[in-house]
Amino acid sequence: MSRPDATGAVGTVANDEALAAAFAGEPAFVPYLAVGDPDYESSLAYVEALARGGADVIELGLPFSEPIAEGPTIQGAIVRALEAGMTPERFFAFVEDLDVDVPLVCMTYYNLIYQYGRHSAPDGEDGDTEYEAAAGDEDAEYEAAAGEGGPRAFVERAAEAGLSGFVVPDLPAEEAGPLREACDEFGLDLIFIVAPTTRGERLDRMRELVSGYVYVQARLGTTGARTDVSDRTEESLARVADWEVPKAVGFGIADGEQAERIVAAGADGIIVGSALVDIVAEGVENGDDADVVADRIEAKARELKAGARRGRE
Amino acid sequence: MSRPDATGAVGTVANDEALAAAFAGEPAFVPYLAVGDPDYESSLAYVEALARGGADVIELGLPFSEPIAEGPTIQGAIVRALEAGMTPERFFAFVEDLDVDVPLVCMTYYNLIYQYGRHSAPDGEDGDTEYEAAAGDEDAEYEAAAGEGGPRAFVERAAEAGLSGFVVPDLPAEEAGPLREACDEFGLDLIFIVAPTTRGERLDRMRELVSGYVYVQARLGTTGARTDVSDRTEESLARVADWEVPKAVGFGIADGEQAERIVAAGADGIIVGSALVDIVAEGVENGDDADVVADRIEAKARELKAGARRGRE
Amino acid sequence: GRFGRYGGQYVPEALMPALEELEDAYGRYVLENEDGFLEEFHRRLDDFGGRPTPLQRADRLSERYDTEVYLKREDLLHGGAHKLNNALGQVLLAKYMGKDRIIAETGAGQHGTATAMAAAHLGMPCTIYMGERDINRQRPNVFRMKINGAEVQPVTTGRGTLKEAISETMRDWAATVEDTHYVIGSVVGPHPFPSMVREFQAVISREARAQVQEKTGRLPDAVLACAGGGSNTMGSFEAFIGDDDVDLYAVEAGGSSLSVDEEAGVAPNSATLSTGGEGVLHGARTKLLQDHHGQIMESHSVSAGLDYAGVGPELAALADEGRVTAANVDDDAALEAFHRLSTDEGIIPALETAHAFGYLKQRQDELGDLVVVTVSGRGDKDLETVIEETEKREIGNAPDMSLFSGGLR
Amino acid sequence: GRFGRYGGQYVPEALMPALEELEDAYGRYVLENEDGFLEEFHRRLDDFGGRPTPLQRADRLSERYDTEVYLKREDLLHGGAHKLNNALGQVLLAKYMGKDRIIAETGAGQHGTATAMAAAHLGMPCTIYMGERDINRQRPNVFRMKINGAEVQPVTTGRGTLKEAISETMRDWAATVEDTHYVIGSVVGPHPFPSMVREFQAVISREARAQVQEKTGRLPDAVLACAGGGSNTMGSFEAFIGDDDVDLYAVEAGGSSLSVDEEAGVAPNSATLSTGGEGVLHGARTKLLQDHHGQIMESHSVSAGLDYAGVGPELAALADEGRVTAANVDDDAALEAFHRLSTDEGIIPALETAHAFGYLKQRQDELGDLVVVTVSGRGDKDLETVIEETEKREIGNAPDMSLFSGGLR
Repeated sequence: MSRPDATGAVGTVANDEALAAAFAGEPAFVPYLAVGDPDYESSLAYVEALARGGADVIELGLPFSEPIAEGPTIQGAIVRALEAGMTPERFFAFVEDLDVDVPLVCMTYYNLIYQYGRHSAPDGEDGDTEYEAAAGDEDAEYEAAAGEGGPRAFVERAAEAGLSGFVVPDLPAEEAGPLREACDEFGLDLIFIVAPTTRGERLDRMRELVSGYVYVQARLGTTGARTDVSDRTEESLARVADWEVPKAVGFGIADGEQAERIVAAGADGIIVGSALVDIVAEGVENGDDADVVADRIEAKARELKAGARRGRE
Repeated sequence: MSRPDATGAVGTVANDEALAAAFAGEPAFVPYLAVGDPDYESSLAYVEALARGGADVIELGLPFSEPIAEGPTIQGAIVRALEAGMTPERFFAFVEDLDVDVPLVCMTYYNLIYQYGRHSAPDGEDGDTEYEAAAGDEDAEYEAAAGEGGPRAFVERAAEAGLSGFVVPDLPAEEAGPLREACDEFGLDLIFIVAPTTRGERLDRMRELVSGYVYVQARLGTTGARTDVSDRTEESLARVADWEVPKAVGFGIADGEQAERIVAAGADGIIVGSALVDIVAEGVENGDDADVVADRIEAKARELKAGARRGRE
Repeated sequence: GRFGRYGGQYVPEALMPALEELEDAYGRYVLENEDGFLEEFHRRLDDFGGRPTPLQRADRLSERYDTEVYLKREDLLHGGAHKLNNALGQVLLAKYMGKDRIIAETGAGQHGTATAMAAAHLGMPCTIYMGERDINRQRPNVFRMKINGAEVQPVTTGRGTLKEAISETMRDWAATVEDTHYVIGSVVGPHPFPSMVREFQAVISREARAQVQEKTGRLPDAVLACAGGGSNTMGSFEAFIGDDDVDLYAVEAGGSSLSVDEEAGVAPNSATLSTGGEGVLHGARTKLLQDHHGQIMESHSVSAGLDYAGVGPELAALADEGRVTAANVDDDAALEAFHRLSTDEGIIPALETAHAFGYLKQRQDELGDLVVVTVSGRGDKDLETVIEETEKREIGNAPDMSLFSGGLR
Repeated sequence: GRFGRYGGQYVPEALMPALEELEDAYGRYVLENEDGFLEEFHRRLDDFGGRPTPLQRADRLSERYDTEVYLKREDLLHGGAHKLNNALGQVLLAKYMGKDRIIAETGAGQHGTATAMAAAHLGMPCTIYMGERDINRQRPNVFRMKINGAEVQPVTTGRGTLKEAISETMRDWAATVEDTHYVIGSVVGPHPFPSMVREFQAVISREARAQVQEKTGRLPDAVLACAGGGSNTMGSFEAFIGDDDVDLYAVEAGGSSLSVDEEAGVAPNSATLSTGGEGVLHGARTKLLQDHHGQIMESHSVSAGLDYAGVGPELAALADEGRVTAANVDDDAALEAFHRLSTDEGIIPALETAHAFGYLKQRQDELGDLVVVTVSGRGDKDLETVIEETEKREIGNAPDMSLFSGGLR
């Protein structure tokens, strides 16, 4: 569900109703993979496998060199993706190359959003010039040269690539103004994470800014598959119960059974990252074919989606 | 020349006129060797070679573990002698075993003199008990047991062994009272070293205490053979010119030519240590027979004695 | 929490309540001295830490440079560097807040050792995160932390240096934030850390300002301090900020070159103020060493303690305003200055500190008649590096190292 | 120059004039403050050295031992030990005397580093003699000396330790005595060294006596200090000697055993006051570890700085009189105390210092209600030894050393 004042103007292909729609029917399965892990082509196959496996929304990680909110699993994926040459511009190309029919969300850290389009000397080789050319905005270019960063250029490019929204783990509500504004301008959603420690005024502030869905953090800590589901999940869900956006629970969901319990606890969807990245990592370690790994990812997705469905029964 | 009040009583074999007599004729050659370097038997042969080579007085080094006044050459000799098991009691036995007809002087550090006979538990093996038995003095024994050290026991034993005097490099005039007293009691001489830095009152104090001969230190520093003769030798000799004891110059004399110059400068005798110890060290290094080394020592002694003689011509 | 365009709180939501709680505690205990916090802090800084540290006239440097040179001797603080001012302040604050565990990151190990010491002194369990590579470069400091009872957690991600250790500590904090306080080691990170750390370190310049007036009857023409994250810098400048005639120089590590290798993701320097661009790192908007995408570069300096790709937001703002002059000195000049201070003054400085003295030498004619330089720490920790790095170069004033061809062992 | 039956000047005649000259200079400059020597000395001790050092209440030890424990923090002095008090005093005195070169011996390297620092600070060329074996055991200290511009002369004779280095320095002095001053590192050697070094170190107890009264309103029941040569001990006791109700404990190194092996010439301890006999060594009559012939024994302690076969003559006399109680603590107890102070108080002490704390633990019930212990130095220099020695033993309170199985590198 988008905020009332979102416009979606400015010639974007993004659909600001897409995320809300994805949660409209059965409980949503929202998987995450780091884009470019372990390489561009394999990564395309894995994301498409997620879609085939029943993903309702896919969170695509644009790797940042200092992923302070990630646990070791996703951090490993980010390192692999960076080493394979992933850049913001390649990320957008990846989004455009993807052949999937579900809404896509970009998960990344704020510095990459902030820097995008700021520097006037991109390296042609990796296609960074594309954006400069595409933007064709003399003023924006001047601003960039003058060192004025900001999220607008990134959001514009994301909208153009067909992304539906953002999750930015190091951007709390207090710092989110400029990005929220740019998202509104280009019709994208901005998802916030509600932590087990989030209470009182902080909840109100986020509720005012959030759109698309709210990411309910199931437990403290960083991302990573766990075998237990924290008691705090229910508490957290209770705190956002009357929010108008769908509630997706993430952090630590590793199998269908957990997915089932989380949905049974009242979640509108489940977010799963590390359990899927584990499959990619295992494939890298064993030197498995991308096809084989993609099949495993699809199977895992089916398991999780089925679990989520059972939770609603 | 002994001090007027020396008595030479108490049944000693020491001759308190021996040292003065040794300087009475031609310029005296006073060699030094560390006793027990590199072993008891060789050391006996080397000292006897010195006598054959023309020594007028022989300084016998009783090795002490911290020879602060020695340079590396004599220090090496001391280490070898200690490793070969030299002790004060063996030193006295050595003196008694020697078949030479020149006066002998004991050169050692004060702690060995001070400790001698103090402990009531000597180890029989090396003959320490001899002294206790020989002394037979109930009072002295009690004093030793009570931990009262002092030079008396050592001097008594030295006199008994036939030594004529002492050079104690770490015992300046200020601390020499007890040793001087014991020497007087047993008729031994106490030789003092006059350094290039010794002046004024210090000279007077030493002049009052010295007997036998005065050891004129040719230059600053520690013992050791050098190729130059310091200008300061003449200055030093001038400072003690009117002393009634003979003047023997030491530190750095390595060959006959130097010996000649020193005597020509006014010395009554020359003291040579490191140049002789070098021959011992070389023999150890090359594994030469003690006989061969003894011959070399005798030859070196002849050279030095001849040099000294030329200096007087 | 804002210093001009810099500062802020760019952290995961889970940490925001802790930052709010910390901001509240900082306001009450540190700014308003609730429960006598400041008395206890300063009593412990004096008795345990050894404050006040002296301001010493450097006789031979003064003569050499024809300028009155005074040294603020933070190298004499317990632990051997200014780091304890902050570590003790934060651990004590954590105690007042009722926290029962301390975590910290460390690069060269100086902040880690200071935190471990402060935690032992105050009886707080303590875990220090340190990159595996740094652990191997700084084993004596690792051992000091362990000897003080701290747990040392090796960080194996990335290159295994400070940057990764910070990220890892943030991860721990995200999981344990309710009963754990994260002692950030410099004037970096999310608000209120930059202000709070500066406040704890301000004791340096508050003492120095009084001492220099007592000894010379006047304020200095210039204050020089080396700058990595900037805690020594801000601590050395704070009391002089309002004295418009006192020039403030933040001397960063020029490393081997001020250029960058974007392809390799490496900036062979840590001259963030001089060459960095605006961005967001480790919780704050500030100046950074980053590539044009916004990925953080690996920085470099011969001095591990300056080797950081960011800088305190307040210092970045002061440099932008022109109140602080950003300067830098390369590895060679820092080593030369290290040897100069050691042989001329009998003070072996940290390699970090040496950068400030390298600048003093380069600009001796322009800094005025009276200069205060902060000796941020002692150089014992750097001996191994100095031997290696001196051997590689032609440092005219270095002693003969031949005794050490095999290193320190 | 006499302390009861101890003291004196048992040195080669060539050195006697220098000792007379030194005695004269000591009397004029130090005792009578000619030319304002004392003002300059104390100004430099304060500004360069970091005096006064704090007297700190040890909160957790006080609780553990149910006794008020105060620490005199000499570990915070520049260089990391009390040694600078003496080194700075003597190098300054040498300057007043017009000498133009400094020599010194060093065992563990603490006195050597202090002397090198003082010489650099005052612009005096400096040569340090150090046994080759000690050089290999204490490479960081060797490097610090060289970094400060000192020449380090390896001594290869004998076992290559302190004893041989002292002899070698005396040899140098015998050759250069006219323009060179020999900075003896403890209250040992010929008169006036024992008195002069004690006087320079007395600043420790003069400060401590005033500080303890200011903090507690009374004098302590006991003062504890570790004793090797005895400069820390005499410095820690001097101002309390006249306070009959203050018990003074000199804690020596018990090593691995108080027994001796005459055959091997080894005493596996350095408990000279407790077990030694009267004799003459290095210029003074004092207590010594010697065999029955009077040959000096090789002493031993886990702490290199206590590892000496002699002791200051004045301390020997005070022990004989009963004014000072001679005590000793073995290697195991010293290591245990090292770890205790590190984990409980955040202070890593020198292994020398740890002996005093070992005794505090053993006699906690007998020492009274208020105890001052001198922290004579910091333990950074001892890390390598502590790792090795801790691994060999069962030390209950030691941290896990597994990270360090390869030593510090």
